[in-house]
Amino acid sequence: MITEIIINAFLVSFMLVIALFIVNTRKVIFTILLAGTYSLVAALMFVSLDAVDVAFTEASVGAGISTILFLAALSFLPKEEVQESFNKNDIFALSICLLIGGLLIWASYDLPMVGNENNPVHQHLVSDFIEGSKNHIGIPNVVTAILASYRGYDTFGETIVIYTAGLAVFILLYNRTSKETNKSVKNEISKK
Amino acid sequence: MINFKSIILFFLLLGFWLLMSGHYSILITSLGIISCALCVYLTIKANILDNEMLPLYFFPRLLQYTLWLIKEILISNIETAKVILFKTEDPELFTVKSSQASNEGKVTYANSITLTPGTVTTQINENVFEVHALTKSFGDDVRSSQMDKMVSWLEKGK
Amino acid sequence: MMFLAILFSISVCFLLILIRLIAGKTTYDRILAANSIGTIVVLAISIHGFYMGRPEFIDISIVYALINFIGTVAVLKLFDKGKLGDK
Amino acid sequence: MIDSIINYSSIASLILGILFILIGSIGILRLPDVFSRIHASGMIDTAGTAFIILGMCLQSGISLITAKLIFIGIFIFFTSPITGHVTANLARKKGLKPITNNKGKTL
Repeated sequence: MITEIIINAFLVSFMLVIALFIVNTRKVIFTILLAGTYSLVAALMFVSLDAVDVAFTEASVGAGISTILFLAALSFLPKEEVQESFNKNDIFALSICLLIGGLLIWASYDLPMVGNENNPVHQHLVSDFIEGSKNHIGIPNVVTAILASYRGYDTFGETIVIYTAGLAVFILLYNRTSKETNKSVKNEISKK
Repeated sequence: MINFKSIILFFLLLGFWLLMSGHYSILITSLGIISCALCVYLTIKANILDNEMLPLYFFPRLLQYTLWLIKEILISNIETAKVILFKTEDPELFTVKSSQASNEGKVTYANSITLTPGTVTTQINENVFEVHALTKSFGDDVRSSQMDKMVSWLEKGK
Repeated sequence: MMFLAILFSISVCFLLILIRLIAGKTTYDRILAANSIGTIVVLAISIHGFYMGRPEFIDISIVYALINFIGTVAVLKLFDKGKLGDK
Repeated sequence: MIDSIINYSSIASLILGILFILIGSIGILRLPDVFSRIHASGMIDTAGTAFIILGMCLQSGISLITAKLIFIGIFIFFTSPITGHVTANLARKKGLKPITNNKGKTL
């Protein structure tokens, strides 16, 4: 128990140090490098909290794809961040943020305690899902089974979104002019 | 376009898939076979299935070469550790010639130089490599061109 | 217990390289340090799996090893050409 | 008997790997310029990784995990020289001069 707390404290302090330096650096490419490192420590943190699926997502999306997307976006940006001067409107915005954040934290006291086994969430269905998903569906991962099959009807919209995204990828990848360009390239090569 | 190489690639991918999966029911394994076939199809369509991607003619002598390389890496690791601990670094930059015929052979030679700690290939120009070495003795190791001969030997293993 | 000790020694190495990542004079130093941290974390995730007694989660370190390589090469390519695409 | 031999050799291999990684990180921190630091990073990627993965393989015995570990090792083994070379090549291309013996050492 103590050792787990020590490991988590170590990881959290790493994340804090990296986050402070992310705020501090003015060069955008260093920010991206540090952000990749940050999400890698976050993945380690999720592993130590036993949330393996989340760690998997964090490692592949947070550290991988988003880093590369940031880099691709960076090529359209100036290389250095401009230092912004303090504005009077900022105080207004800051106070609104603090107010709403405080209200949300206050509201969170009404929620049931995290991890309490008497919570309504853990009383019904969950045990059924955990015990039965392997036999009902035949997919070993419970999270995948719930997302893709049990919730198939109430996430019908989500399924449509994913289907549209896949279709868009195929449309982008499908090269409409491929045959003609191939012919023209071949012609050019044969001319040479 | 289905040739010997694509079949070997398919079985390599399938082996990797089975290694990752760990569950061997009919449904899941058939999904794996379909995705491996899709990957091979994309590789053929992208036209990248050539000697550079799958240098099959390296395979017969690959095991012996790897063992030799591991021995070299161990020795130079210990040397590098000594240099780091006792602060005796004395870096130098020099050029060597490589005697490989094919591009794959050159890449293997350059990567082997980089893989042994203490020497890094910094630039490649046709068959002249520019190498950075941590001390003079590492540089002498590369200049003695023993590794060059080993890679040339590996390359001729048809 | 042994795995815990190794985890802590890896954290010390992590800290040492993190100093280089933050203090590094040139960008290449930082990229190199980030890549080394990636390698170390790949090892740390698998050792953590052994420490928890459930080494099935090594898949994460495989994913991370792949991502680390692609990310490093992407950063270097961006630094070289100023963009990621070919055109 | 054999169990304890395997256990002790795995511990020894893990400790050896940690030593190499520690020396490599000290090298990354201490060596004078990028080109020298790549050597230290290469130490982490080759010897450190290889010994730690060997230790974990001995711990887990013959199973799917061992195969996955060996795959990780092979992957790092293949990609480490590529990143090292690309970093060195780029630094060289952008005009970074390595500190060499005829110019004297500076830290």
